[in-house]
Formats: sequence, C-alpha cells, structure tokens
Amino acid sequence: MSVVIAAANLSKWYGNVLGLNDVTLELEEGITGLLGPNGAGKSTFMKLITGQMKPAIGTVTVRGRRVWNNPEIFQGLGFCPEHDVFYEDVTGWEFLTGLLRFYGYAKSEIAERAARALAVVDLTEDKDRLIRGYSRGMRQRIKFAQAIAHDPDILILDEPLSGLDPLGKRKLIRLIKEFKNQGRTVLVSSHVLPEIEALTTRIVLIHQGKILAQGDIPFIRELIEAHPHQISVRSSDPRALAARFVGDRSIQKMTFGPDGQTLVVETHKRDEFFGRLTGVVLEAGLEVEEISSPDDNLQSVFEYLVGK
Amino acid sequence: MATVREKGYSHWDGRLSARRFPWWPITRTGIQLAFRKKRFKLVFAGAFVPSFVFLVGLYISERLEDFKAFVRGSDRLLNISPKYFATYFTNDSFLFLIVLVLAFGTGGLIADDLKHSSLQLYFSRPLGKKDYFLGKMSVVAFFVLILTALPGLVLVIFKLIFAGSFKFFLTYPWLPLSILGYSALLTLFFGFYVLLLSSVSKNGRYVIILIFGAYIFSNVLSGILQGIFKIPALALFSIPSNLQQAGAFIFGQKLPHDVPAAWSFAVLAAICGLSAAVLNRKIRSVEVIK
Amino acid sequence: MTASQAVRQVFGFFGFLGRRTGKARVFALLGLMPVVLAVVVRIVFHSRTGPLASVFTEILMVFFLQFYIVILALFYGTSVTAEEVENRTLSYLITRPIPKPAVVLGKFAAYAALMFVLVAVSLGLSYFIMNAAHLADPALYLTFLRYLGVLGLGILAYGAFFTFLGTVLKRAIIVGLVFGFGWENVIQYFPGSTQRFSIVHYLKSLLPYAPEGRSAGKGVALLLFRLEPTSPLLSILALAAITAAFLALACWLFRIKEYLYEE
Amino acid sequence: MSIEVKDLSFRYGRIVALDGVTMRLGDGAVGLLGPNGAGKSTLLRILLGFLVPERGEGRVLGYDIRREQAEIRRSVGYMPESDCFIAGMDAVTFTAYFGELSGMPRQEAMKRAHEVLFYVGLGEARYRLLDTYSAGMKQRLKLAQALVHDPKILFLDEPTSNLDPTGRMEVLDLIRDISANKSIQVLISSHILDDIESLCESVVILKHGRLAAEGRMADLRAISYSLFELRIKGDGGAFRKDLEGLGSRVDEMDDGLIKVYMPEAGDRMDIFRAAARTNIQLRSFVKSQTSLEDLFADVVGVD
Repeated sequence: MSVVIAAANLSKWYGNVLGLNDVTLELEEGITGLLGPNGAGKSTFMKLITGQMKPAIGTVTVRGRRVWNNPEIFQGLGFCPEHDVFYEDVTGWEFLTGLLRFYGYAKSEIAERAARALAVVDLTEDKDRLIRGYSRGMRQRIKFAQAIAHDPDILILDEPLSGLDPLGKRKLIRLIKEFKNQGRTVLVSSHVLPEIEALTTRIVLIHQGKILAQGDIPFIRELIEAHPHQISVRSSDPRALAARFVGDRSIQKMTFGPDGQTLVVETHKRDEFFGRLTGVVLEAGLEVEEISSPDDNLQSVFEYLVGK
Repeated sequence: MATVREKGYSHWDGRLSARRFPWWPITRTGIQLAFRKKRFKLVFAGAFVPSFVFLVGLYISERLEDFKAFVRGSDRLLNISPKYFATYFTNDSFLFLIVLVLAFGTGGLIADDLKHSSLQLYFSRPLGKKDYFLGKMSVVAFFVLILTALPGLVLVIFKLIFAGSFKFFLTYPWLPLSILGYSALLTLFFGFYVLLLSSVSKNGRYVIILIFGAYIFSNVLSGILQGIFKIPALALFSIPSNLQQAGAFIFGQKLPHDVPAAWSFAVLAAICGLSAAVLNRKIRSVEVIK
Repeated sequence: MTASQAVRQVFGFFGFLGRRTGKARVFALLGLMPVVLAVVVRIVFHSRTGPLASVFTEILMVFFLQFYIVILALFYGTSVTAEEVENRTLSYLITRPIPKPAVVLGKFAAYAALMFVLVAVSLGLSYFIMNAAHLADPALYLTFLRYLGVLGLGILAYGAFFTFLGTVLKRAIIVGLVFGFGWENVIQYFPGSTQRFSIVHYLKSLLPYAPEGRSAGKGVALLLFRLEPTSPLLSILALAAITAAFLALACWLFRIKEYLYEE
Repeated sequence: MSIEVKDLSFRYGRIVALDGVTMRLGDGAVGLLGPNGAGKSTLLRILLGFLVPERGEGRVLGYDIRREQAEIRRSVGYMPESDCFIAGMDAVTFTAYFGELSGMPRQEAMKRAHEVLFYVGLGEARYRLLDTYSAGMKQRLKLAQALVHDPKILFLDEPTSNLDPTGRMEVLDLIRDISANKSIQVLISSHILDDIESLCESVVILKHGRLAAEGRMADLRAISYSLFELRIKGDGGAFRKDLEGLGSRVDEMDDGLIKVYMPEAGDRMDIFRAAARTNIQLRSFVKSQTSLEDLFADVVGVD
C-alpha cells in the first residue's frame, strides 16, 4: 500500500477564519471516509487536495507532486463536487464528451469513454436528455460518471450520497466499491455516518482544523480509554443477571433500560465480561433475547471525540 | 407550591385568529427590508429634491417683486396655477427618481423570495395568492405615495400659507383631487410594473437593470422612432410619455403629445393587465414547492 | 496537452455551450431591432435615395457602437469568469489537466466569436437592406467591411476589459454599466487628450468619415461630435494593446485567485 | 387520527403522481418513504392544499382538504426540504413574521419566536442576519418557523439533510421529544432510513403513486423463521460444528457475521450452550428482522 495523497504540516485560513491547522496525513489505496462537524475544515481539506485552494503553510501532494496550479495531476484524478450544479442546457452525453475534451483523447476515444462511463452508471438511455430534466439520483450518477470517465486512479467525492433515495444510495455505494476493488484510491466525505460505515471502516476525523483520529473504526473505539464500553443485554430477568455481576470489579456502571428487560453494563474489560456472560446466563437459566454494543458505531465514536 | 418547568417543547396557549388584513405583515416587513438595504436611505432622501425645489419656487413666486431683477425671463413659470403642479408631477427627473427609488428599494420584493425559495413558507400559511400580491404591492404603494401624494398636498398647503388666503383653493377646488387621482394612478402602475419585473428573475441585480432598462429603453426607442417617422402616436411606446400624458390630462393641461389621452391610459392599463396575468401564472402553487 | 490545444478545447466547449443558453437568443432578438428598422425605412422612403440612406446608416451605427456591442461585451465579458463562480460550475473546469489561463482565453474567444456572429448578421442585414438602392457600387461593400472591422475591434476591446472587471470585482455588472454608458458617453465632452482614456474614442477614430469633411446630416455629427481623432493606425494599436493587457491581467488574476463559495 | 385520505389521485399533465391512495395515518411519528418520484411531495402538497386532487378526498384534523384549506394550513407546521430564508432579516424577526402570517398577534409572535429559537438550539445566533447562517443553522430555522404557531401537525420534508452528525442527533432528539409526548402528530419524509427507524413507529411506503406498504414498523418487519445474527470471539470452527450438530444451518459472512437458522422448535439458548461448550465469547446476539432498508428494497422492487 503506497502513499497516494500526503499532507505535511498543512495549514490554511482565510481572513481570521481557521480552515486547517497543521495537518499531517497520508492516504493509501482503498476507501477512506473523511468526516467532521460543520466548519471543521473538511471542505477546506477537499479544496486543497483538488487544487482549488493554495496551502498557506505546509504542502499537499498527490503521488508526490504538488497540487496547486499543477494541472497534469488531474489526468489521473476525478472529482465530484458537493453542490448540485451543472451546465443545465446540455444533455448527459454532451456534458461527458465536453469535459472529456481536456484530456487529449482523440474524438473516437472520447465517444467510447463517454459511452462506457454512462453504461457504468446506467444512464445510457437518458444520455440524450437535457440535464435540466434529470432527477436528483440521475444528476448524482452523471456527476460520478464525469469523475470516472477519464479512468483516474484517485477519486475524490464530496457528499456523493446526499439527496439520493435508498435505492440510489445502494447503487452508488456498489459503484464506489467496484471502483475501489480495481485497486484505486477513493476519498469520500459525508455528514451521514451510516453512509460512511456502509462504504468503509477506515476514517479520518477532522475537528477544529486538526486530525482528531485516523484509522479503522473498531481500532479507534478500542483506543478511546476515557469512555468504558457499553454492553446491552435483553433477557427475561435483567435484575437476576445484574445481581450476578454486582461483585465483579471490572463493571463500572449498570443501568436498567426503560422497557424493564434490558440491562446496560459499562466496563473497560469487555473481554473479561463476555468471557463470563455465557456461563452466568446458562447457570441462572435466563432466556436471552439480545446482546448488543450500542456505542460500537461511528456515531458514538464521533460523539466521544467531538461531543461536548 | 413549587413548579418545575417541563423540559423540551412547550405549547402556546394563545389562539390563532384570521385577521382583517392578513397581508399587512408582508407590507410592513417589505418596507423595513427596503430601508435596511445599503445606501437606500440616501437614494430615498434624494428623491425629495424636486419637491423641495418646487417649494422654493412657491416661496419665490410670493416674493416676486424682490426677485424681479434676478428672475428675468421665468415669471411666466412662477404664476402658480394647476400648470405649476402639473409640471411638478410630470417632469422627467421626478418620474426618474421614483423609478430609481423603486428599483433599489423594491426590486427584490418577489425576486428575493424566488431566489431563496421562501414562497413555500408564505403559502404554507393561511394566505391566499391575492394576499401575497396585495402585501407586496402596498410596499410599492407606500413609496410611491410618499413621493407623490404627500409632497403634492404639502405644496398646496404651503401655497395657501404663503399666499395667506384661501383664494387659490377656491379658484381650483379640484386640484387636491387631481393630485390624489394622479398619485393613485402612479401607485397602481408602478405597483404592477415593479412586481412584474421583480417576478421575472431570481437575480436581484438583473431585476434592477430590467426596471431601469425597460423604462429608459422604452423612452429611447420611442425617441428614435419619432425622430425617423415623425408620427406623434409613436410616443405611446415610451412609458414616461404615457405617464406625462395621463398627468397632463388629470391636471387639465395641454397634452405634451397630440395623441388622445385615452390611448395613454389604455397603454398603462395594458401593462398592468399583462403584469397581473404573468404574476398569477408565475406564482402557481406547484412552482411554490420545486 | 499543450496550452494552445487546451485553449482550442475550451473554445470548442464554450462555443457549443454559448449557443445553447437562452441568453444568446435574447441578444439575437435585440439584434433584430435595427433590421426591422431598416426594412421600415426602406418601405417609407423607397422613393428618395442618395445621402438620406447613408444618414440612417449613421443612426444605426450609433445603436451598434454605443449600445449593442457594449451590452453584449458587458454581459458576455463579465460572465467569462463570474458565471462559473456564481453557478459554482468552476470546479468542473479547474479540476481538469489544463492551465487556468486557458479557461479564460478559450472562453473569451468562444464568447467573442459568438458576439461577432450576432453583430455581423444584424449589421449585415440592416446595412444592405438600407442601401439596397445602389448595391452595384463597390464602395458600399468597402464601408461595410470597415464598419464590421470597427465593431469587431470594439467587441475585443470591450470584451477584454469586462472580462477583467468580472475577474476582479464582485459587482462587475454595475461598474460595467457605469463605465459603458456613463464614462464612455460623457468623455466626448472633455477637451484634449482625456478622450484617449475611453475605448469608444479609438473606435470612432476608425470610422470612414473625416470629421471636418462634408457634414452629412445629423447622424454623422452625432457620432463624430467634437472628436479629435487619433490616426487609424495608432487607434488599432491602442485597441489591440487594451485587449491584450486586460486579457493578460484577467488570466493572471484567475490563476492566483482562490474562489471560496460561502463556507 | 388526524390524517385520512380516500382514493387520492393527481396527475401532472401525462405523469401520474398519485393513483388512488387510501390510508389512515397512525398516531405519533409516521415515516413517509418512497423512491424519488414516488409521489411523496405530491401527497404533502395536496394535504397542505397547494394542489387540488383530481379524484378522491381527504380530511386533515377533521377539515376537508378541498374546502377548508385555510383552517388546515393554520394548524399545520411545514418544514420544506429546500433551503429557504429571507435575506436581510435576523432569525427573531423572521420567525415572528411567519408566526404573524399564521394568525398570531404581533407581540405574541415575537415572544414565541424567542422561545422556539431557543428550543431548536439557535438561542445565541437568533439576532444574527440569516445571510450569515450555515446550512445546518438554516435547517434548524426551518424547524423553528414550523413550530412558532404551535401547530397540531408537523410535515417535515428531509428534516436532517445537510446537518453534521452532532446536529443530526440533536434535531432527531427534538423531533422525538415533539412527537413522543407533546400531542403533535409528525409526518416525516426522509431518505435517511436510520432516522426513520429511530423516530417512527409506523411507516407509509409509496411507489409509482400507489401505496406499497403501510402500518406499524414492527409488524412489517417481523419474519416467520427464527434467524439469529451473531458475532463471536474465539475459534469459530468448533462452535459451528457444534451448532450444526443441533440441526441448525450456519452461514458465515465475509465481515465475520455468523447467521444461524434455527428450526422452528429450536431453543435459542442452545446457541449459548454450544458457545459455553466450545468456550466461545458471544459478543453480539440479535434475533434478525428485515432491516428497513431490505423492507424498502423488496417493497419498492428493484435492488
């Protein structure tokens, strides 16, 4: 896994508004989720990588080459802007072939690439309709098509799933994964964490202009020592179950759920707890309906690191 | 007895009622927003210059003897008669200043709502399309009346005060009525004219240019046509000429262009009709939620 | 991809796109107005020939020179960069393997060509209809080509200046309006060399009528009113310099500017 | 319940938007789902009286949607999907303005505006000009203007779009608080199924203008056979063989999730006994039900 996109002590602000503050980061192949609260510097980072902004301090490089005012890196890089904006008075076909002019392809190759991109996002039958008449899902897919038409090996997507209905989301998630499986690099930014979780487990969390966390979600969750892990057990007699664990030193806190069936346990030593749980349940003869870890998802990781 | 305010959402104990003028808040807010625009107060104040000039004219006309030497040729202008008021109401700079104030102050009335798609907020309230237009139009009415009826009547009052007698009023009792009539005409016309152009595009700047452009272009066009063909009826192309014709008629003065005044009234009415039709079609409820 | 290829591709892209938007049709309609006028004049004055026709041509030139090309250049010039920023379609262009200046030059060239076609068609129709009486006379064609040349240079100069304005200012249209219709008209009343600080002065100096020559009616006076012309060669050089300078400035600015859509 | 429609149909020219929809919406929060173009916004527009249906009729809060439009709109709060505000105004005057347009006296509207702005979390930013508001703040502002006149019903169109994760949680809590115990009926149209899942008890799914599914979420998602999804720690092989010995089928997914299909008569605790025998840690144990996304996919068809 070689480093594809690298930022070294990257800082950027405009006026007195802080964008990024001394970010050092290396992204490899595969899908990386970029997330952070509004105004955390997420879109500033996206703009710096796609050469729409100049770094104030530090550098950002794609495959070792600086990005600002260095157009040939875009030969191998595709970008999907966040806003739902297009040249509205052209058809899907004209939009793709128009943008493909800038890669030095022959006319025949442009037509062939446009056709292939349309097939990938299955908009072939709509290629001669004006983009003005496209539905939100189709617009998002044509935007994806223009980013992959020149066969780049890096794809940067800014909120690609926003505004799509569940089927549209599924379709685009599958396309992004197929793109990744061809050994390419994808950077996806999104506000809706379940969407990021559907795409990848590798995230970069930016907050107040700094990298707060980077790596696989479960790995990060483990590292968060400050907050004990929550384990929820729904069984026929939660109080009996609780009675058996009261003496256990590793348990920090136990609460009973409003439905009167759930016991939520907080502990630092999950291993130890799970080790004993099966035995205790059988010994007490309880009927267990569900065991789950409510805070083992990206939302709670996000809350811990960013929350108030 | 202790009370604890329940956390979270709390209800409102008042009662919602249909009001007599449901559109009044729209007007009040429209006027406030106009005054909040940068440099609008300056433009608005400037629009009162002609009325001030004519006020000075009134003063001089009373003190004609001491100004005799100074005001050689223009004593003809300074004998105060309905013609004096007609000139005030129909001179070019007066009308142009009204267009200037309306373009800057009320250009965005509908354009801003279209741009920020806030129409759907209006129409998810118990508000008809009629109320929406009435509210917006009375914002324009406010500015036009303040620039026409108010100074007009004030001038009449000052004429009586300066002359120290009611003679003037007795000789022309119908003059205040003409002033009100003509102000009403301007209010109605500019109301429709501004709202029509304001609903044409989302882009505020474009609308301002349209309000100016259409007004000036119509005048220039009719000037060129008359220059080439010398047919008086061509004056009907120009918005200002039509307004001046109507004004001259209302004040019982000689018409500036020898075209029957009825034609000018017809042209102005046609523009208002066109505007009403376009507005009714443009602010359809489907448009409201895109 | 070499810079010149990039410019050609951008030219192709916006040449195609420019024709598509509704605005081109609106300006074509505006260009129709002189043609209609010419037809009407032909019908009304078909009996009389001679100088009267050329006088009306003068009046038309006022429309073209001081209104039509200025409006066209103002709109298309300011939208070379401002349009992409305002509609946020800029990110589609600057994430392509082409230098940013190529976008400005390519798009400017495409819009200039579009404007030239609009003006050529409109001028051509109205001019030849107006002078239909003596089509045989070769001098007629020479004057037409000269008019077209002047308007072409006007499009380039005004277009470049307004492109620069569009790149620098946020409120380019308002400033453009003040310059195009305020400063350019007022300048003719100023004495001496102040006239040199306007584009219209050089355009007027290139017109085929010597000022103090025969005063052929109101039209000519209108155009050449108190004009102290500079020599045609100098005027062409000045116009070329204006175009080149403002385009270069626009390209340089576009290259270093960061466009921040509201965060 | 307050929303009832019978055989509602509407057409934009040739395109059929609603084709004979009949339903009664349950209490509490109701999710309105469907792919783009299924007729969701058309249904909202008809209920709000922006469109007059071709066929069929309906009642909102007892008022007829054709004749008593003003009454419906007085007691309905609508949070539109698209960004909308009025430039040049601050949040308090904006909210009070729309309160007034709903029929509130001016002073009451101003007082209530402050209260509602604090409630949606815009307390400190309520005097700032709306032009300086971020997308997330505008989203909360839309909720505030929908609540200012204390409506009986709330129509929320994509309430959590362009909010950051923390903002999304807060708005979801607000909606939960409103719909749970404050006697306000909430109809939510959203594409983010996780939100609908966490907010709504019942759901309505539209497809091509027809009612594809309607009812309480729990009933719609129940499945007949007992399928358990497990996550374990330790040597899965032995555990798997042990379970198969008890007569249930075991599949292992690529992300480590183990699916156990128990026979009807099987006792779930056998899984625990098997785990104990092969000393495996059972880290997650859930009786599977179709996820809302799967329900949506097979109700609406194509995957």
